[in-house]
Amino acid sequence: MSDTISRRNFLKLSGLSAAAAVLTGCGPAARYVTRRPYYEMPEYAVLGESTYFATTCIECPAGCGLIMRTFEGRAIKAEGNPAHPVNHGKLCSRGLTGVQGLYNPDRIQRPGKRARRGNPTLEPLDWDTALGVVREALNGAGAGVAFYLGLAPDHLYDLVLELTQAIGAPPPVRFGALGMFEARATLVEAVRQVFGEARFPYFDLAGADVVVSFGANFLETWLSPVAYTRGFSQFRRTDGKKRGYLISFEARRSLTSGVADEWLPVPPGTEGQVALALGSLLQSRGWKVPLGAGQVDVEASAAAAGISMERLEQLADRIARAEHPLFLPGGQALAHAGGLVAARNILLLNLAAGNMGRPGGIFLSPSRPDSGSLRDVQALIEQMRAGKVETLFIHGANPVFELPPALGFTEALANVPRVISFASFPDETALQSDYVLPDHTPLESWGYQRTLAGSDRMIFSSLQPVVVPLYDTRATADVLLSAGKLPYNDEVTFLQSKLATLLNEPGVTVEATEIATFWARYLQAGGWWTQQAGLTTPTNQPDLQVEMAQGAAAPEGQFRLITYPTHLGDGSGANRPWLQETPSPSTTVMWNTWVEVHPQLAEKLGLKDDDVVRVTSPSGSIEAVVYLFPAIRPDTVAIPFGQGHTALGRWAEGRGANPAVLLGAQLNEAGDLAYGDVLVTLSPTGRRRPLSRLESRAGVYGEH
Amino acid sequence: MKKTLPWWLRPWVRVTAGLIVLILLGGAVGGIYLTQTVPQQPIQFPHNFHVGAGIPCLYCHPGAQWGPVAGLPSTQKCWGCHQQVAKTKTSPELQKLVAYVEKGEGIPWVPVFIQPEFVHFNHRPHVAAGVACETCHGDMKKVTVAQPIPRQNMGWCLSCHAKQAPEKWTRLSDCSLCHY
Amino acid sequence: MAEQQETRERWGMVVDLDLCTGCNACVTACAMENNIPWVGEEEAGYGRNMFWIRVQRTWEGEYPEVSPAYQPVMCQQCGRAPCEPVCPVFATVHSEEEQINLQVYNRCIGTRYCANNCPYTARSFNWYDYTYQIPAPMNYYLNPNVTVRRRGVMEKCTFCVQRIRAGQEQAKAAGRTLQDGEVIPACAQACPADAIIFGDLSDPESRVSKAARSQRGTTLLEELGTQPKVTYLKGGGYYGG
Amino acid sequence: MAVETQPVSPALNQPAREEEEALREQLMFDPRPREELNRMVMESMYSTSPRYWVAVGVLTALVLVCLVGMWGYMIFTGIGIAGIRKPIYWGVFIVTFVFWIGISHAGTFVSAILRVFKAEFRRPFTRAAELMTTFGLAAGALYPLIHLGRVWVFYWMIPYPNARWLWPNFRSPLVWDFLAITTYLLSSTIYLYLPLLPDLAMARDRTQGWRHAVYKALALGWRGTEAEWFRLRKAINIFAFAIIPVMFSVHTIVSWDFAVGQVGGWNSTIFGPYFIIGAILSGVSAVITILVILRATLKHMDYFIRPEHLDALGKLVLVFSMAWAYFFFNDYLVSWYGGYEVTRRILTLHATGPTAWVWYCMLFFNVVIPWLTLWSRKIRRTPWAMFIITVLINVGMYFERYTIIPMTLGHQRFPFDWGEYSPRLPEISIAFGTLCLFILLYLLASRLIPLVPVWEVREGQEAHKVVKVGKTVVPSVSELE
Repeated sequence: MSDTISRRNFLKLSGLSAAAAVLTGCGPAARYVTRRPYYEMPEYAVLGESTYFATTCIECPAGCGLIMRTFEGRAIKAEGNPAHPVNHGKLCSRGLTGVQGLYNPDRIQRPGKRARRGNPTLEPLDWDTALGVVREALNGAGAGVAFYLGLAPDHLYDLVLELTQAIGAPPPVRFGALGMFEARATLVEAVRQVFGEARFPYFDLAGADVVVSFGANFLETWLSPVAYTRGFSQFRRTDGKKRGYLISFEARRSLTSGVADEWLPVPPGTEGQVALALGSLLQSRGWKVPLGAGQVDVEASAAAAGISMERLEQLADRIARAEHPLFLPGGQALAHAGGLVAARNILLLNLAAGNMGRPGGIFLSPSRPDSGSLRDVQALIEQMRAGKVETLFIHGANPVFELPPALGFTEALANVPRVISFASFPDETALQSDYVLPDHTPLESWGYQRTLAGSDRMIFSSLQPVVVPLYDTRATADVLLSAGKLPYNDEVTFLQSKLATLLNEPGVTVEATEIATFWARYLQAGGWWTQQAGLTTPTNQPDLQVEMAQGAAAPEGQFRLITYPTHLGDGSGANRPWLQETPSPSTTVMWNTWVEVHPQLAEKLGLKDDDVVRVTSPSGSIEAVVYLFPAIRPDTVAIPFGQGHTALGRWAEGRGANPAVLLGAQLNEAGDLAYGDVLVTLSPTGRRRPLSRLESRAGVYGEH
Repeated sequence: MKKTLPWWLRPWVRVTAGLIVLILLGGAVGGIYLTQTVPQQPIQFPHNFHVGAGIPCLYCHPGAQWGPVAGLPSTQKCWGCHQQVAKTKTSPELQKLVAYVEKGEGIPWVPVFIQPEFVHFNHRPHVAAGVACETCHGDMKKVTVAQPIPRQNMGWCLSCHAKQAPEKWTRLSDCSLCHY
Repeated sequence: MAEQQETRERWGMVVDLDLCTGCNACVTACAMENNIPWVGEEEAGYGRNMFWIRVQRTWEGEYPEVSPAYQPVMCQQCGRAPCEPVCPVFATVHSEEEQINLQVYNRCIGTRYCANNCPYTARSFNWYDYTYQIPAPMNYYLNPNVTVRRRGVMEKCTFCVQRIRAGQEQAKAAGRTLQDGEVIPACAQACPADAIIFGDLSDPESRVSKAARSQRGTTLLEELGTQPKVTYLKGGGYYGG
Repeated sequence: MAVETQPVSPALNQPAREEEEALREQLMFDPRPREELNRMVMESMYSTSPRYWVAVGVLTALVLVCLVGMWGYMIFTGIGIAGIRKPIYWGVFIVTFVFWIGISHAGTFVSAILRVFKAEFRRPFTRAAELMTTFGLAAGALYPLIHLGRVWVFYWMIPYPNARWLWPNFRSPLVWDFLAITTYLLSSTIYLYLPLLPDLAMARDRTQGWRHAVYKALALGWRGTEAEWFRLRKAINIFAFAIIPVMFSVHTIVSWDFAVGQVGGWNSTIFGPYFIIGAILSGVSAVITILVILRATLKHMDYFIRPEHLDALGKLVLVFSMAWAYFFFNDYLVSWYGGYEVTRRILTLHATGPTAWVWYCMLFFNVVIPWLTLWSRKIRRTPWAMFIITVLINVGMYFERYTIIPMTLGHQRFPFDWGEYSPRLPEISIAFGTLCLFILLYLLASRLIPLVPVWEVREGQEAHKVVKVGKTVVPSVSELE
């Protein structure tokens, strides 16, 4: 823990308010409660009133600005930072339940050593010993040290990057399930090929009038969901402009497709073909689409996608009439063998629409995409398997849970002599580690997160502790710095040295000439960003052509599987009771895993609602409960991701199933998992397990 | 004919009945008494002396002017004056304060005037409306440690609210004024 | 300003169903603000869930033209509320001051008549001491401005009356009147699509008043004459586009 | 005053004797000496078999476990252990409440209305019916408490000046309910008590020990003077008239609990009379059930309670079954014809939903069975047949309330929020517990209170004579007052 924090005289909690609020109400026992006032009143505290701290949500890498309401030293409520360019005061369910992570009773409260991997009990360790272990690991052969980092926070990635450079270790592998599901590497690679720069694209939804989404679930988890929902809201609004029209190509009517004005359930993997066909049709309407040599067989593509030619012509008409059409390449379209081609096709449509750098068009996000692809993870696994990794540090990710077992991460882990996890929660990976040196939870931490793809400007969004760390945890940055390999005293000096490059910049929210002022204002504002929107306009017009993408129909008896992340995010939200209880929007199911089956298919297979069914893919099989979902292709089934934990505390453990088991290890051209190509079979188990749902089955589906 | 008393006139019946009534009554009185006792404070703070010395209530309980909670003084607030007071060194009661200062701890005061958690009271409007502290808290010149005032219930609140201007009654009698 | 004018707001809400994406952030935000307990898988599926706001998802049409319709439903704060007259102890009463329906938890004796009589199914009942079962330290985040409900009492959306009170109090302390948008409930605050608009209906210039006057506006179960304070703006592609 | 008549000599011609024998089947024409009547009633109170005590013990245990224990457990853990849920906030508790209140109607109906209309067949069983009213109310009145989420503050429903400056909400049907039930309980207890006075005095004069003390206290020094009889008759008369509107009001108000609401399928203007007719139907049936049981188990009861009484009551049941069917049809037709979507869906659900059997059972037990059987004088006069029929009618009436309350609540305006309800153990246990309580109270009362109003029977017998006019024998009734 940095010393800087002790400047905040947070109220020490004893049996006060929270307990008081909970325990009183009845009986004379609650008449008097000891109240422990301050030794010295902090200047910012007003008695009986809330104190608000600006910080950043790092539940997902989008980096929304938070204003945390605290009261007498307790974090009460996460609210959006209205000034923050990413979320403008808005938040999603995940961010809102941040306090349930902070105050989770299953947190790892102190550092510990595991006698045997997989054994849930941790032998307590004092921090000096723990730091000694880290120091020893870092002092060893640099090449034998590997880091596996999650998608957030960015400052830790920057620090580890410096650290690995300093000790001569390979750069950290940064990977997370959310990136896997949005096929992030494919998207970035396609942007690189089309626009010449490996950047995240930023789509200006607000300014578009027709948006064509190819499996982009931008209202749920895609890139920066809150920002895109805000953009969608602008796009849909009619104040002085035309109402935006959303067309969605997706095999399953997801939340995003649900609000689409037109939903076309194309088979997974044919999105690239649809883009090609649309391009061909648009060319005949005067667009300059760089079509490849040879005749594009529009009718064949339409047939493969199961769309009638009339419908496709109508769509092309509508798009051609639009002033600002926008095409979104989403993860569902990209996670296939031909995913990169599909991504390129879709981006080329944007190019043909003249969308580069205009309102309602496409921009390049300022921040550098530093997350890796699954290929990088595979390389790491190879290293691990070969015994070349002596120490593996894991932070912010749960690879044992979220990587498909077919990749063999867990088995490779057995060949790593020392695994050090910085997990705050006893997740599956922490269970397989030798040492657990718990980091603070985000609401107790310092740091920054750069904008990802949800904003039109560069942002260093600040993280600061809003409460005193609850337990004997320590910031991972401090733990790593304690080895003395980098010239920073602690996390805060590291952060300040990074932020010092932002001093004296004009036109930004935090204008300061020296770091102390900058730091104070930066924390207060919730981060640093430019006053004016500033994005790179992609200008590079490469000599690329729209290509035919592959797409095969599923063989008889097998079904394409769609796996999609929910508000549980990468699965780490499963230990938040309120995320579990928040109904899944399209099915209203709570607390479990279901498999969405179209009623027609179910009838064919003799399945009923709430039947437990075994889903088998070449890589493995799970059991899940059937949900008869009317808005999915009858040759496709869908399973939400995030449940099926074997660890992670009382609310997550033993609940539902983990569809990662079904995903194979096939990668696409850009090194992303081709999870969209997985074929599964369904076999009834004969058991039933009623799903807990908000809706009335009788009322909505007429079943009894 | 044997002379017998009807059963309800027999002494043991009457004694038992009397005892039961007494026990019930005693329990009720005891229960009410328990809710009205003066709690044990960490320091036997003499309000009478401090008020007598002319220290305004809001000096130690400043929250009352701007917010819901009047607040109990922090250790530093006591020490601010007491480090200059000669008696601090001699009084055994004040040695406790010295101990808290040396340990750097807050004083675990036990609040006396507290409302149940379903009552949301706010000092500020009352202070702004010119309600004197002693109207609700009693005359602190007469007590050492604060003592609860019995029967500060809803009717007690309303009896004062009812005396305000009639056009304010809608607001002052609104349930959501205090209960939400 | 020496003497402030007593202003009386008429709080109202507009939900734009064309903007609502059905994401359920309002549900979570409401739960976190109002100390709403979760009840666990079995209970939640058995109609014991405590949502003050829930997103009703219904289906329209047949595959492949099947389309979900999302509608967040919370207490409609009826002007003529069916719940109010039936409570035997005035635990649910009309606030003349705020023009909303109040639920006074500490007065409630749990007849559940109000919930039967609520045509919007907006009320939840504390079947057990759910909040008391929250394991420490998770109870630390409970909002001190909202009463923690014990078992046996009814509860429902309050339009975040604690925020209304705090806002009024703040404005009064500063000697000014409430500004439009100064007080917003947790659901409207969180709503990523900004589909929920909250404000003072008595001010014709407020954002909510303007939205409520929209031609798309309808109220739920209008035929019952409950005079809800929540207006829904119908969505769909039948206009514009 | 009694008319001077000559007792008919038995040695008359044959037809007349047969007619007379036929008349002697009726209690009123089969007089016995006063002292013998008194003795028979006293004996019925005194004769307890071991089986009786076993029954009392078992019932006490059942009440303690099923009612007291389960209720206590429910108060301790929360009402969530019952099956009620969103949106079916009222379930078996309220169903059973309405059921018991309904049962309690017949006592007053049989006693007061028949008394007012001078229906002579009422005489031997008014007491049994009045006891049923009081005990039914006692069992039913528990439910408004049992179903409360916070029963420990139930007294907030009582209007009394308090420190909170708060009154109950007199606009709430539940407060009407509370007041109506209290009034009815009070008045029906008094109405039970008044005609009991001469019988208590009779018992006082024939007992010793603690019984004597109790009866002495309860008899309020009744001596049977002319003035006392005069006042008693007057009081009973006033009460008999006064309690009728109270009785009608109670079940009407119970029906208003539902009818004044917004709930589709509930807000029907016909609910008041519909509920009253239903209550009387179930109540009169329950009276028959109880009379059959009393006749079979208590000593000398076959003298007092005869097939003629079952016959008369059976006719009443038939009439009320028809009336109930009429109201049911009325209610159904208007809902169905109105075509309002909510009620249409509910009617469809009742008839075709997963629990449609409840609805069909209701119709079968309440309409089909009585209509098919009660036409027959023979069946009406067969105790065991009447027992089965009346029990089934009460099951049917229970199902009626079940249909009206949880099955309607679960399918209201938003299909998204529908819910299915099935009672859980605590509800069933408590409902069963109150049944045990009712039986237990009756069982205890049968040994403490003269179950037959001896003086009323005697009064009737004195007024009824078999008179010979010419060659035929005719019954004659004289006015007593």
